[in-house]
Amino acid sequence: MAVVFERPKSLIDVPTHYCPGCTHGIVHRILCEVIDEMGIEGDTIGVCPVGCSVMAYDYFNCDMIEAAHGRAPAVATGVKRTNPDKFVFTYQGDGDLAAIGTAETVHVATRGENIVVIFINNTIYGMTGGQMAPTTLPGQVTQTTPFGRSPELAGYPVKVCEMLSTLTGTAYAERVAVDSVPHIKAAKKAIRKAFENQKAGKGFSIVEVLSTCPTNWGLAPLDAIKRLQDEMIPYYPLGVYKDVEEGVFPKTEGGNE
Amino acid sequence: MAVVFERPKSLIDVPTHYCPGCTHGIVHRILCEVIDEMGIEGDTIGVCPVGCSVMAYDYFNCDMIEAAHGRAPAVATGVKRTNPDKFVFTYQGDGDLAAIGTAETVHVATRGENIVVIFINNTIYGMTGGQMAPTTLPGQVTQTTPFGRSPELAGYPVKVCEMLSTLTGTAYAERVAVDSVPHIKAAKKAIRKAFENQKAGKGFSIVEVLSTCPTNWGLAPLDAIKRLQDEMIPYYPLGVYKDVEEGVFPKTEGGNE
Amino acid sequence: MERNLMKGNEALAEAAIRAGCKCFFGYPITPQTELAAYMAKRMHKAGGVFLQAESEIAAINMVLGAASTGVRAMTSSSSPGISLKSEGVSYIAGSDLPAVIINVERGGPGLGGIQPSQADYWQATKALGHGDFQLLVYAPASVQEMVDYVVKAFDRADKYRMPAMILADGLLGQMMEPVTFPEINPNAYDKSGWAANGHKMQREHHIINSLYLKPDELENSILDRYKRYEIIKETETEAELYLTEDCDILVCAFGATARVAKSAVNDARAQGIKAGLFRPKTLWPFPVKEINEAAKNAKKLLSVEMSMGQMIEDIKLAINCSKPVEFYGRTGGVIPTPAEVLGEIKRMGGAL
Amino acid sequence: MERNLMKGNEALAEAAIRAGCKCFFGYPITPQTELAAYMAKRMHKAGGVFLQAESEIAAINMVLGAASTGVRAMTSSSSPGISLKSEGVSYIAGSDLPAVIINVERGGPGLGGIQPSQADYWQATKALGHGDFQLLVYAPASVQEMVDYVVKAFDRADKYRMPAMILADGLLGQMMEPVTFPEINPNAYDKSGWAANGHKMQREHHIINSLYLKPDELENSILDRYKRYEIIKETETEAELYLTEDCDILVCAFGATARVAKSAVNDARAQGIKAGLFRPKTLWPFPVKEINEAAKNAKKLLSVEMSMGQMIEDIKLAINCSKPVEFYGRTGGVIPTPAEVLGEIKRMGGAL
Amino acid sequence: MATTEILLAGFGGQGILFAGKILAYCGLMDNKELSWLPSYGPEMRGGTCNCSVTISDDPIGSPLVVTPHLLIAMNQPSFDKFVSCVRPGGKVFFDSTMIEPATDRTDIELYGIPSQQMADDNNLKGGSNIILLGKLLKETNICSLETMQKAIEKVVPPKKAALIPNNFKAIELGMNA
Amino acid sequence: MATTEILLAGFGGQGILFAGKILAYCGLMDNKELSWLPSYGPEMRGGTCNCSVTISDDPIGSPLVVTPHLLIAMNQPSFDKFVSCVRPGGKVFFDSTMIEPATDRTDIELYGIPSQQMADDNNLKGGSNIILLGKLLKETNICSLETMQKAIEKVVPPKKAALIPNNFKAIELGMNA
Amino acid sequence: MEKMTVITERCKGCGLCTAACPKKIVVLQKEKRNKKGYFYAECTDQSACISCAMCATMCPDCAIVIQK
Amino acid sequence: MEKMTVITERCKGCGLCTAACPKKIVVLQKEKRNKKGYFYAECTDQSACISCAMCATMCPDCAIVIQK
Ligand SMILES: Cc1ncc(C[n+]2csc(CCOP(=O)(O)OP(=O)(O)O)c2C)c(N)n1
Ligand SMILES: Cc1ncc(C[n+]2csc(CCOP(=O)(O)OP(=O)(O)O)c2C)c(N)n1
Ligand code: SF4
Ligand code: SF4
Ligand code: SF4
Ligand code: SF4
Repeated sequence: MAVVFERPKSLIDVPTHYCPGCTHGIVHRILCEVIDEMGIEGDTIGVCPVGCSVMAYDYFNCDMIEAAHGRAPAVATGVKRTNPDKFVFTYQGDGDLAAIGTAETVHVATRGENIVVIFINNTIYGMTGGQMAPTTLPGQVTQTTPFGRSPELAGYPVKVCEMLSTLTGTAYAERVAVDSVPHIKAAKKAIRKAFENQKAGKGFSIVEVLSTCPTNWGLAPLDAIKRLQDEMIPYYPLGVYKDVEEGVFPKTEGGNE
Repeated sequence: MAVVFERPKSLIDVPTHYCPGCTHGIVHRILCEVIDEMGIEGDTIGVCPVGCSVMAYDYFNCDMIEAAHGRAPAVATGVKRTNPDKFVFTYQGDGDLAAIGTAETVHVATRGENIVVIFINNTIYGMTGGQMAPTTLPGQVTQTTPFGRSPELAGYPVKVCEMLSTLTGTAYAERVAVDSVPHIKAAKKAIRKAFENQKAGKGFSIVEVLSTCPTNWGLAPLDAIKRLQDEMIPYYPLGVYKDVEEGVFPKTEGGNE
Repeated sequence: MERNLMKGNEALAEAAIRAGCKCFFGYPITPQTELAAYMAKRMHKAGGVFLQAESEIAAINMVLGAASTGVRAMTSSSSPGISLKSEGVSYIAGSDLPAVIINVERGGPGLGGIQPSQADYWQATKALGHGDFQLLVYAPASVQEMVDYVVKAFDRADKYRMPAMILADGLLGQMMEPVTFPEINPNAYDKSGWAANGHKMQREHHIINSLYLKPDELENSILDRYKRYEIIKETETEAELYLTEDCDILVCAFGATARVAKSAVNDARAQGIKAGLFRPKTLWPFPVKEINEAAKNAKKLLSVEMSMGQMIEDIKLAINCSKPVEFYGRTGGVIPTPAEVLGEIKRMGGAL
Repeated sequence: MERNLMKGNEALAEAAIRAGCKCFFGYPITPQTELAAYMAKRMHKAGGVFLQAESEIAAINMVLGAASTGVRAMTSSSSPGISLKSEGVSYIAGSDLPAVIINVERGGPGLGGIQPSQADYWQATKALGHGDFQLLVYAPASVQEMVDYVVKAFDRADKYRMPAMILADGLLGQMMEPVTFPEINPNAYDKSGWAANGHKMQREHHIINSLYLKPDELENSILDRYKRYEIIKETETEAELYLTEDCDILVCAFGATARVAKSAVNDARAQGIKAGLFRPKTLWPFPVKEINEAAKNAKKLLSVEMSMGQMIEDIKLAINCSKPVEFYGRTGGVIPTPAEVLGEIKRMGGAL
Repeated sequence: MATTEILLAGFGGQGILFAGKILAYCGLMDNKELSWLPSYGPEMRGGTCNCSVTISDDPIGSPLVVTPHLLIAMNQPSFDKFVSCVRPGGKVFFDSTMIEPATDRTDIELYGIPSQQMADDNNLKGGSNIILLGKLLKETNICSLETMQKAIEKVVPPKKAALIPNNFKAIELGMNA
Repeated sequence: MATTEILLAGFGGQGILFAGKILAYCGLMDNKELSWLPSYGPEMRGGTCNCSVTISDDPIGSPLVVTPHLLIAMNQPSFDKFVSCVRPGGKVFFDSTMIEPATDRTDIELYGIPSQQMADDNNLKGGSNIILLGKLLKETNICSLETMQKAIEKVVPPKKAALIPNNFKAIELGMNA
Repeated sequence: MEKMTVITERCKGCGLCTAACPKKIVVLQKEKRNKKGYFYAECTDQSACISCAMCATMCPDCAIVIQK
Repeated sequence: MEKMTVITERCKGCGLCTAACPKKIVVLQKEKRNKKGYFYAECTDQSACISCAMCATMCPDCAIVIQK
């Protein structure tokens, strides 16, 4: 018999610290499958966020850098600018990317920084125990919106793909989900495309992954998947928000010396 | 003879520190005309940025607070939340609002904070002597893009109205210019509308004002006006980007207690 | 009065509300999350504002905005988040605004860890931001003191128009102890002379500002502030002196570490060693008079800290380097044990 | 060697490029803008990277990223911007990364002013961020030393895997003086053992990180770092001693202020007063041996600073409070004059 | 009893902190001095977690329990790590379903009960911690059953008041085990 | 001459720093020690601006000129503010188009020339500063005309080299004024 | 050899695999716990397994290996 | 009284008013400077002024008062 499915090589063979049913693990795996398939582990440098995936450096077998909360895009910029031949990605949660790191996120995109951002949208702060995230849905109960997120008091969610798509430097923005096998396959395809974009120097690529946090949602893992499907996908529609085939830097433009 | 045009009352009668032909002065005046016309000087609290308009507190006769660079929206939030019956505005340059302050800008908008932001887009850092701003046009020469802004090296400009319009909390976003009398009148109308929105509790309003910086552009004042018309307006089209008549907080929505 | 069992973080929040804090702006971070969670539940009911900011930087600047209008405002965080607030704290000091800032310290540098630490002592007492300025720094050592010093911090911040900090640590924030809430009638300070809350066409406009482009004006504003600091140094120091009257070895420790040190002092006394404890409750101003009183008969001092040794410098300066000061510390989230401290006391005692 | 007339800020930039700095990330702020402007013009031609970041925070974290891959990286700012970098600096220290940070100080607190100041001394030497850590801090006093110490800062940062700071001020940054660029052959340090620059399937993956969730591991990482700090304290202190051999009054000053103090010392000597000058060139580590040597015959010390008095504590600690240390300072952007300092010297001399 | 120091340890999610809280409230009910101090790793679930509780007649110094009089251990790593710290004469309560009690100490008393199994069998989901508490109550004089029941009523959040009887039952099971 | 301390002061935009730079380069050309230090307010245009230049045979202490030997004043506030600081025996050069030279000092020499007017008349836009420099050159022994011409060639940026003759002309006008 | 193998010590008993299996042959058994205390997943009928790897694709912990 | 008055000490001589005037009667004269050294603006023909306030609307320094 032949093995048809097993752990990708670039995903280090250790147990993770993630909660049972947390979809961080699925995203880790498909990201590593892409790295394996493209054969780029030795040329990839990953940047972890502060959030539940802070210790992703113990899981990804490529070189890894742990960034300060929200600053992964800046760290990645420092890496990519000085190592333009390397593949650089960040892996960030929604608090990291869309709250404290908003400026870094917007600017890495508008610069058309030739990196890949994997953005885990689970509508909550996982690591710190379940506070409101910028992506928390209206009405959602969290530790800091104990009566449900009220837009009047706590504002509206940020729709990251929609927002970043207005920026010229964004080459590719797609929102995917990991709630089902077909969606996981689509998610992997999106990640692959983002890395291929980087290879082709097309500019900034982001893949937003709708994920679960069963623990802080207070739901059993399968119920969490159901919430993702029933509540998150309608609010955060899946799909390609931007895809600039020719890349964001047409040869003619720019005032380079 | 009757006076048909003079300095608005809420604009303190002192010479400003602005350079000859700098349009900051025009925006100050029309803002004060709106304050006078609405009769709200005594109930208005303004927040100055760090930038050429840092000393606007010496010009506006309402109560004023000087914020740290980029943080005026956060300061204004602190003011408005604790003084919901007051009119609160910020007055910010493009470095302040769209570079260092990006996170504060995006979040004050997505929260639908019921304030007015006056955003001076002059495609450059005035106060510090003419460095690249997030809004600097491709090809534009500045102190830090001495060979012209190259999008490959320095990224693309951020289009603020376009970006903020993707956020649910933004009630009103309009881009105006102060290069001609009709445009100045339209700009004043927009500022008035933003303040009326605040009165009606409609949510976040921003008026982006295309302005000049003759000094750091290295142009005579009238040539600066011409550049605004010929180069800026085509890149940053004027107009209303968002206008949510009914306000961003419909009575039915939200999980308030 | 009712004894409540509460976490330190929750006690901080409840005390702040009772002290008339009208708004809390914060951003989640371990080990102080319970504080914001408590505020989220209670603040609106108490007629105040709770807002989770997009970042620590936004939070401190929201505090600046609210405080500018004369309202009692607070933020809290833990070590990395406090670093991010440093520019804003400097602005608050430079704008002569009252505000309360909580630091529930964790191990650093960098992301560090989430266990208790006191390694932000220097940051709090010397340089929470650029420029010449100070904050009032209170170091509670029990959940009850968390309550008492939050109340005092709000009062003194208003009184002196300056930021005040509660420098706690993860141990104090996370632990539960019985606590009682005294009747609090917050002092009302008249802020109408400076608050920017709308002049109603009835007074000159008020400006809240830290910019002075003329160097001599900036210097004068600083000198004025330092005059207030001198008064504070005279009048606001607080310390606990425990068994110091006859002590040979004076153990110096603050906050959670002082509890460990006290156990060790008791153990030492039980073994016949004359140890005493000096516990500063204000870290700035440092209780200079008090430590000199406590040390008057001591032969040696021992600074015990959850850091690599920071307060030790203030101790030496306070006693004018007149006696040997040794150091025992654990850092990175390791909590020293009474036995370790006792070991040090004995080592020093043996050398007497 | 050719004498060039250059602003201090430009000299810093040129020296960095010659020292093998491969990337500069910064955000504009007065009074250091010329540094970035110079980099914008020259860095690309020198095969390096110049990028204007969206903020000081982004800039310091870009530095962290580049440094993680083993590349010489630098950022610069002035006081408020340095506060914003404090979290990032703490991360760089906690991740054992080399990097060079320039602070061309201006008056604070808050927005303050744009004139020269030295009021970030404590921030630089004690607490540029949370947690236990230090940076190397160099205090040049001329445009030539701006050059020399940038070169050294890059070298020592690499050697000890830690951040190094040039603590300058607006006066040094803005002034022009003749400067020569010595032949610089940057030492090459082998970074292949830790740099995260792609493992090419030929080694274990490298992790750059400051998180240690187990307190004892975090503590050990800190203890290791402090062992290096001890070596640095032994070997890296630098100071200038001027007319100290027989001096009664030892004036202590660093950076631009030391130039003023030196003029005053010369004037005092001309009037028959035995004054001398101690000028620390490294602020951390503070030159303890050197100041004791300089002060050995002095009766009194005078710390002259462009601040409300910060270095004075290090002086007292360094000489174990063995002699009186007085203070003369101007702050907020006011530059003390030689005449003022001479006045102080005379006042103290009269009391001898 | 002047001072009793108790350490509870196990995986996150096993209710270590909750059980500790009940003990703390026992102290409060009995008008004693007390402290409760949690300590946990980065994992939200499944990581290590422990909790120090001190109950005393005197003011409490360090709230961190390093050498407990009483230890409740709910998984193997916790047992292995902490059994050596227990004071001579101290008592260790552990879940024998999960733990192999390998120790050469003879100066302490070990009380292993299959608490996880008992909880499963009695349909007391997540009740293993309380069962062990029941055992501790029985084997020590930390407080009365009545006090502990009052403490439970305090600690269970009002919304989950329906679970109080289950907790009482678990205590009972533990006392009888 | 051991040390000459020079202060130049006026509005921003009048070329104060540029003139100071020329003086500094004169020192460099003549192989002296020198320092140049600008100081300006917040305004990009129209604010106050001044510049300290020290040229010396010895290393320079404080680069900030407080008591200048030579003062160039280009507007009234600068004249009023700094004339009292000039050392006894010192010289003051000022634009008499802009400045009313009210002072009761008799221990200094005042050289007022209508430099702004002269610049306007001679079509030397913004040349008032250089005209004053020419006057200073004539009335002091700071350096030779040749040195100053070399300095001007150094200071004018290559792209604006076409303006060098204008500057030479301004020097000449000043020397002859 | 089995087509679907659960690496029991890696399984956290989340059950995502059980819902993904088109043949409904993956279950969380309720008897055996692994060392971490989780009831781990199990294939109830190896012969019915079609090696589609749907369960493995859903598993966040790479706890399932599929052979064909 | 004049319809268009320039507050000369406030004028910075930027010339924006000159381009705005529909009657082309606002100029920057080249004779007189104010205390700041600026050649200030001037209305060359008060009688032709239609009090439209276009110049004043463009003026960044509120240096023009219009009467009718
Ligand atoms: C400067 C700073 N602020 C706050 C924190 C605390 N913190 C750690 S993780 C986190 C949020 C994590 O949420 P998210 O980014 O959504 O990721 P998740 O844990 O949900 O995967 C926060 C606020 C920190 N470590 N540093
Ligand atoms: C934290 C911080 N960073 C940088 C600066 C320096 N600074 C002052 S103003 C400014 C930019 C001003 O540009 P902009 O916001 O576009 O306003 P403008 O001056 O063009 O009106 C900068 C970077 C500062 N004061 N504080
Ligand atoms: S807390 Fe949420 S996001 Fe974090 S590991 Fe657990 S389930 Fe995943
Ligand atoms: S520098 Fe530019 S923006 Fe600033 S006052 Fe002058 S013209 Fe206006
Ligand atoms: S999905 Fe994986 S971890 Fe979850 S129950 Fe199935 S095998 Fe176990
Ligand atoms: S627009 Fe105003 S400032 Fe400009 S020239 Fe005309 S009157 Fe003077």
